Amino acid sequence: MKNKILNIKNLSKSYGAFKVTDEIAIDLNFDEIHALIGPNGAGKSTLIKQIVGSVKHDIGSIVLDQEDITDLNDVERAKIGISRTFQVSSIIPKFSALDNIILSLLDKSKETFQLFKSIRKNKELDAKAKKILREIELSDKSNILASELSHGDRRKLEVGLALAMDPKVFLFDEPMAGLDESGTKMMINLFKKIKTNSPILLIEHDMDAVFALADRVSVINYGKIVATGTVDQIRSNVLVRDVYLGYEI
Amino acid sequence: MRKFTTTLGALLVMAASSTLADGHKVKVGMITTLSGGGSGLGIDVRDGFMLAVKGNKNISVITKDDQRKPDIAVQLADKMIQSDKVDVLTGIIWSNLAMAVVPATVNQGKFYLSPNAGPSKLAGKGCHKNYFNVAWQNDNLHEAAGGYANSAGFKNSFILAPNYPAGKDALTGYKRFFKGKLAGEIYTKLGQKDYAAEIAQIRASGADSVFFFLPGGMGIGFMKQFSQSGIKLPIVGPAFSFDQGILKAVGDAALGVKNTSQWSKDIDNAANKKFVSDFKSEYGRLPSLYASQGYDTGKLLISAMSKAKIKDMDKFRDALRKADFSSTRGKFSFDTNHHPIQDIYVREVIKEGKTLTNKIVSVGLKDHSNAYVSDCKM
Amino acid sequence: MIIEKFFNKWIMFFLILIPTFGVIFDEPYFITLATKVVILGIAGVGLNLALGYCGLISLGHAAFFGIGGYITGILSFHALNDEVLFSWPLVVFGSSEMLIIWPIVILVSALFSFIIGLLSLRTSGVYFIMITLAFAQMLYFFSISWPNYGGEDGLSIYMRNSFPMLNTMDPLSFYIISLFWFLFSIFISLRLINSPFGMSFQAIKQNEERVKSVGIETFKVKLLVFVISGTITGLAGSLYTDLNRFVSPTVLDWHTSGEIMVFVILGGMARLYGPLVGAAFFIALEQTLGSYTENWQFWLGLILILVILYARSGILGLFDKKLRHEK
Amino acid sequence: MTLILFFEQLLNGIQFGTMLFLMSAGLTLIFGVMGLINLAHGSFYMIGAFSAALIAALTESFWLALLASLAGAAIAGVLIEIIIIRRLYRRDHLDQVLATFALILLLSEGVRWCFGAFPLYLNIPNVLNGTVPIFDNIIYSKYRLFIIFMGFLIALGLYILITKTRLGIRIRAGQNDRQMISALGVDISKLYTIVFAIGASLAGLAGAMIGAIQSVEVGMGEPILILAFVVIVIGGIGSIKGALVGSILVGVTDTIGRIFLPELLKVFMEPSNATSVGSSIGSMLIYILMALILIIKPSGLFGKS
Repeated sequence: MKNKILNIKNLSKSYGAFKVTDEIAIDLNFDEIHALIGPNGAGKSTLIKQIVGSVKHDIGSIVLDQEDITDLNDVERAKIGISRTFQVSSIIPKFSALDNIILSLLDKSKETFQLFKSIRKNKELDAKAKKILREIELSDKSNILASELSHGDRRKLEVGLALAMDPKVFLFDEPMAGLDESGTKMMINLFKKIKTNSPILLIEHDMDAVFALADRVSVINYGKIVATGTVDQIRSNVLVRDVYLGYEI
Repeated sequence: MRKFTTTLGALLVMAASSTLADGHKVKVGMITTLSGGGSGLGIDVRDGFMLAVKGNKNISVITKDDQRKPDIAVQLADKMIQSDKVDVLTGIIWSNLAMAVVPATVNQGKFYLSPNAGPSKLAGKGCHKNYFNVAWQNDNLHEAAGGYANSAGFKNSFILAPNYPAGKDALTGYKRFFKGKLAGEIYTKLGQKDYAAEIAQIRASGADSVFFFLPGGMGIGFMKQFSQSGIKLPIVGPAFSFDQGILKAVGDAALGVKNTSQWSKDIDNAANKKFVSDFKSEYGRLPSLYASQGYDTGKLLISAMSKAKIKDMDKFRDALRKADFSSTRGKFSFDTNHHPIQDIYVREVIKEGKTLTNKIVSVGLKDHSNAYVSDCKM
Repeated sequence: MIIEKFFNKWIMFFLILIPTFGVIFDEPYFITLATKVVILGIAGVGLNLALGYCGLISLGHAAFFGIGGYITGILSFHALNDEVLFSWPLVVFGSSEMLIIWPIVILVSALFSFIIGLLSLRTSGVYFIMITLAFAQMLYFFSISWPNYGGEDGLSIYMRNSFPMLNTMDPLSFYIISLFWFLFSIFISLRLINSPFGMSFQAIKQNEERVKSVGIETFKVKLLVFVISGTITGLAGSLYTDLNRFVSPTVLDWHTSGEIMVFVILGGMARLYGPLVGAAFFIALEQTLGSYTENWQFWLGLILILVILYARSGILGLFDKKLRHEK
Repeated sequence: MTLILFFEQLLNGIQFGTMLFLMSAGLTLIFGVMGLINLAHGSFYMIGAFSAALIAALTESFWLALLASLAGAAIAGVLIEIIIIRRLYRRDHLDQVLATFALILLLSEGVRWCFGAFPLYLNIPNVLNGTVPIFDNIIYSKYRLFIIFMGFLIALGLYILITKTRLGIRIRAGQNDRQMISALGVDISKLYTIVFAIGASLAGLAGAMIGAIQSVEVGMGEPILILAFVVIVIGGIGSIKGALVGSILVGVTDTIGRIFLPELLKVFMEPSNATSVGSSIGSMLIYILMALILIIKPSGLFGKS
């Protein structure tokens, strides 16, 4: 148990008779990227929402770094070290890329309730934010409004927002959707680099990326985890083939 | 931008040139309610006043709408005193607006002639030498209703009024003169229009009569619902719910109801006859008591102007105090607190052809003054 | 942004120019009118923080405007009559010193906005609009039917409260006091919106879900903005009572909430001087239309609708766009 | 305080509630389908009452007047929807609040322009004048019973309209998913106009029915508008069932509260104080009720969270 940073047990949620997640058990080791795959509507994003706390689950427990966070709300979980990206880019549209990152830095640096200090004069935040922009290769677009960024750049910014929080775990919801080749490459390298610090639970449709990155893979279907294993184990799993019938794995 | 500055300049020049100092001329500022709820009253007061001063070249009147908001009224008073340099203010309909405007006005050395509101504070402790009330002290009509209730032999009245100061004054006024018992006393929500609950209370109370003060739309609703309820108790109330403007909205439900008023269109004197016929021909409608109050205010002002110059405030005040004009009400004089001494009549709602109107049936209180005279130290 | 700053300078210029006109041409009413604009501007600046910058659509700011107004009226009323305000748990007297009244107004408005905010912010969207309205209505009906302070009649204090070394009854002196508070409220707003805190609440307006996900306690942020906003509006209410030497339940009427909102929108949301421009435009409209026709509210309604339909970014926004295109 | 009186007051509360329902059903329908907050809904109440008064004066028929109120408010609703409201659906709540606030000013002053400042006359028909005894010894106004009857009739009508007709299917589709109705091939703008007109005419009918026992005057719609908002917020915005439950709840609370609270307080304090304090709290009661409900259920009794 000690080597688990995130441990989820028996997580269930239903809307009426419809079970969106059904006794999900999934964990995340230190230093690993754990990919979660499954067809559309299998319950991946709902699972993320339940882990971050924006959707309440009915039963089950979530333990982060040996602390039971089941009863914490979304903000408390974010503060304690769960950081996510959204499947559909969710950024602050009228803030520049830089300001989006700075916003993400506020809580960690205990600046949120600084009422009268100018944010522009805070060199430390500025430097940190610029460093992150460099990592996601957006340095040259730091002053562009987020709403005016291209789709790919917004995906990068999403990841940047998560990075800025320096969390215990990352939950990435399709971070590479819509990225061009160089963008994908950048992300892959980035993820490899950051996973030593904070492990990643990754939802991704780009199977090449998944197989290039993931240490372990779990397959979810109809709200249930049907298989978990290494990339090779999953490739050869018959059950997974059924789930992905017609897909190239 | 340039346009704005020119307008600004023009406004300033206009204001500066309008303060001509002619001792015989009087500039009147009329602040009254011309828009929103209750604007009917303000329009009547204005029309009555304008009828009285019609053709008089020495009087100029500036009329402004207070929207029935006290803060607007205060600001208009400031404007009229500071910018327009008026000599006399008048026109306010509502007690709460009067309380906001009058003290500051009279303290700045202007006259205020009240054509409608007469809050007790301004009659008693807060009276002022420059304040004259040409209508009534607020309690007057209710007191007369109490007096009438005695003479009609009522022993057990159910009384109701809205839960606000004028409503409380009304019930106090009635109780001051009424000698019987109270079957019930209810304060309703201000602006309330549905009285099903209150009427049920009245039905259950065993009262032998009902007194109510519900001005404006509130009274219309009450009268209609009361008559539909099938309760056959006699009702008495002040004229406000039975004046000419409102009667047609109440309809036949009002027929036969007794109400108290210092004025009625059938008061038999020359001034009143002239007023009623002039008003009808000028505006094409029957005058209300508010119109008569506006008219008397205008006539009072003219009478004082013929005796003294406005710049000589003491003389002008004495002239006002004499009230040497022929009032539409007949006998009219001021008590020491500058509120009227007058007869208060009991009227009955009747039908003249198809029009509902009032007819005097008796005098409720003769030469009636008010309860606050002794509190007033001028 | 630069163009807006250019306009802000012009606005400052007018704030000084108009009373100067008033003094030179002996037109004190001009100053009184300017004072009214400035005070309503403060109320708008307060609401603008919550509405324009944080996206909290409060239809209940009349509550704070009225509380500020009534606290001022009540304190002054007790000082006037030499009565104690209350004698338990300790004896408290009224006061007619602005320097004593203001801190109390600030405290009480902050307290009320804290309580109302705490309860209202549990809801969002239309529910928030309506629950803030409900709280204001509660106070409105209370003020009408509570007899001690005049009820519907309102409360007259006859003289403005006093300020050391100044004759507050003199229109110019009172204008200067009001202008000081206006500039102070602008200063506070400016500092706030450029602070980390300001960044948080401006982000909440755009995407609250995202702000939560980066670990910022949006409820606390919104509550604090609401409290600051309500307090500034409360202070405006205090000055408004002094302007009129009178306070009545009309300040708590929901039309007051609507009008403060109109100032903010007319001037242009989330623009520092927007509420002032909006208030000036509104009052100028009221004055000019009112002198032409009794039915001025009809035209006012029409103009407002046109502004909302076709000039969404308000008057300042209109200028802003025009100049930007001409460049 | 007898039991009979209590029942009579309860009936009064229900009657008040059914009137509120007519107002709030339209309001909540419009919000549910179009997502529009319509502060000007009270103006249709007023327009309905004025149309009725006008027709009643011309024809002396109450029933024609009722029809006129429906027609008048519906026509006004269609016109206003096409000219103004239509442009607001895509706007945020704030623009809607302000534009419809401005619409109140415009419509109130417009009606005053046409009809003058004094209240108009509108009375109930002779058939419904007077009282009937119900349950042994409660005497109750015929007209008020008629109002309760009409209220429930319309509630039933709305229920049938929404669950059994094609229009109803479209309305429900619109409430659940706005994209879906365009996928169904429905002419959305026509549907919106129809829904708006239905809402307006319900308000107009309420205005005429209430105007007949209260007063027909400018500004009559505003107090009831705010109450209607309280109702739909309590019931859950968009839910017609919520509007019905909320209406009755508000109607009964208001009526019972303002009568019995002063009586209740008389047990604790001297009568004149009790009357005054009781009336003060009585007038705040429904707002307190609303705040309480929202604190416990932030999206109303039947609202979707």
